[in-house]
Amino acid sequence: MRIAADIFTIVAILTGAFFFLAGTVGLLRFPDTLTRLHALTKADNLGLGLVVLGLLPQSSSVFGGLKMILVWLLVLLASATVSQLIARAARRGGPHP
Amino acid sequence: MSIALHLALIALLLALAFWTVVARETFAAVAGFVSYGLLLTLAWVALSAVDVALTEAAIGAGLTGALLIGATSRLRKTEAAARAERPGRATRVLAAIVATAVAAAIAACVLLLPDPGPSLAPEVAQNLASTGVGNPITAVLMSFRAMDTMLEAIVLLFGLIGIWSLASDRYWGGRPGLAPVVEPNGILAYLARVLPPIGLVVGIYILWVGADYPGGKFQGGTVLAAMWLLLLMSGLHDAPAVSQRWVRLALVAGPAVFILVGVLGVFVAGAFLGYPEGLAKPLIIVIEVALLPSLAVTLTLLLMGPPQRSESSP
Amino acid sequence: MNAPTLFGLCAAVLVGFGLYGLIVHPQPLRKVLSFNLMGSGVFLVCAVIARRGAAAGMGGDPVPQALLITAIVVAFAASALAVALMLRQFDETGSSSLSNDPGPAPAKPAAKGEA
Amino acid sequence: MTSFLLAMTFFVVVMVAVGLFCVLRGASNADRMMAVQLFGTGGIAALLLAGVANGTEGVVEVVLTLSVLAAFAAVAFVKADESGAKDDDRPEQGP
Repeated sequence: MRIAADIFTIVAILTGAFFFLAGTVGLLRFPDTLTRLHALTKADNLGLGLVVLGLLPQSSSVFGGLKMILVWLLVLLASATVSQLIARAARRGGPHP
Repeated sequence: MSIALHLALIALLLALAFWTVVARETFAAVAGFVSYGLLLTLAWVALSAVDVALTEAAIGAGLTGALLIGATSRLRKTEAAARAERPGRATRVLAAIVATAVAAAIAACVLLLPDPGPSLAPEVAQNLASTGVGNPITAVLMSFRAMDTMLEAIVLLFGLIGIWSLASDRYWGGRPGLAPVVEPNGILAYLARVLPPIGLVVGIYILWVGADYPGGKFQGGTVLAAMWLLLLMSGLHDAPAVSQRWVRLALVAGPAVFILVGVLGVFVAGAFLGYPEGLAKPLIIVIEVALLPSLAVTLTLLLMGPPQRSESSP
Repeated sequence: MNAPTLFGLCAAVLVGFGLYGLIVHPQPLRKVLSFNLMGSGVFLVCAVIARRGAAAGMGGDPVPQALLITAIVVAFAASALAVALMLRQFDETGSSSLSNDPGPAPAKPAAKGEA
Repeated sequence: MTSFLLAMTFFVVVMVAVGLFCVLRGASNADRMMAVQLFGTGGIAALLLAGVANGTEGVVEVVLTLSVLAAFAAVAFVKADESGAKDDDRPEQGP
């Protein structure tokens, strides 16, 4: 049982790390602000979700696990809002020259 | 492995600090500095200072960033003129020499620190039981060094008085910040409706958990302040006029309760801020609960700046 | 070389960066940023000292750590006051210059007018 | 397990660092604001990984605070940006 949980953790976190890698590659390769914003707010959130999922079996208490899930939900909410807000600011032609 | 992680953190800290100093545009420097604040949170955790990390997460990631970003945007027009004032090469070289000398002196001090380092941890551990709280940092803040914490709360209040005193005469007693503009269906208004209830719970939870685990009133108060600021920025709620009685009362209530408990200690326990045997924990909780709203209001108004509109302005 | 020492050396460099920025930048906002950098370097030294005092099952000496919490909050209040002062000066004069030199200063209100 | 989690922390920190300098050097202020957001997500992941790896109590509270405040700086940026745009429209603003 322990081993199964550990394997689950390793697989989930490795997948999460892959999405962080993908997000960073996107930031490096995409040509403009809006596409970079897309890479950042999509890939990294999925990465974080998978990391949280992977850490759940390692959590010492149920309450600790619930807090981690809440963290992920809050980050999702923040990212979704922020990506819209920043995108609008970027479309206005960039805040300041 | 752990050392590689620490080295990566240090390299990133130094790189971001360097960026903050040398960036050409002020906004670039501010963005670097806010990221630097978030990174410091990781550094505090690496140094086993989780309570400090929590404070940094609240203040550094939340309030300082908002303060500096707002100021940069207001002062943007002065940037070109300020660049012309940049000092000449001689001054810069001299500054670099002075800075290197100071850094070298501090580095020498760090290398010459006594080994093993002096520590008050055993004393704290020994007397922890008398305070009734489980988190040694809360015990230090609220019992062993309670005087510092009380003065800190008062310093925050003085800072706010300093800021308010910058108001122009005609707006004295008025509302700080710009008049609210609401976009009722905008994404910002949505966030400001969804997040504050959750933030309220988290803020109070962090105060509560501070008795035994990392947490406390400053961190909780900052989260509450950030939620109120979110409401103010979204325009759903207008900033109160600084002359309103409830604002004044909210600001003073926490420090006043703290002082009152302190004076009570003179009579009951024989020392200012002395807690009578067995009553330490209830009194600490009373002070913390009283300080939480005061700190939240103080921090919010510190960020809002001096009154800029008359009280009746919409 | 152990981790606390490395962080201590990092802190020394951070203070150096901050001091350099404080002297070199003419804009008050940049000075506030630099001063905060310096401050964080000092905080880091304090945290290193706390870490070296780890004992009695605690990860660090709780007394300096508690002082650090106080310090971070007070540093924020000081920055807020500094920012309020500089915004007030800007409202009043249209400039954020700290220079007494009458050379470039009078040009700025005019620059604001035409903006 | 501990060394695996620490290795992953290291990896995430490096990814964040690379992304960070890419956006900080970016063309517009919106790009730079992304740096802060990047740190929000990546920093939270790194903290969670390191916290579980070392068994540090209380890291979840730190992360919870960070996640509640994750949007805060960006909101301040957008509001400042909007009011800045208004300032441009009417330069003779009152104090």
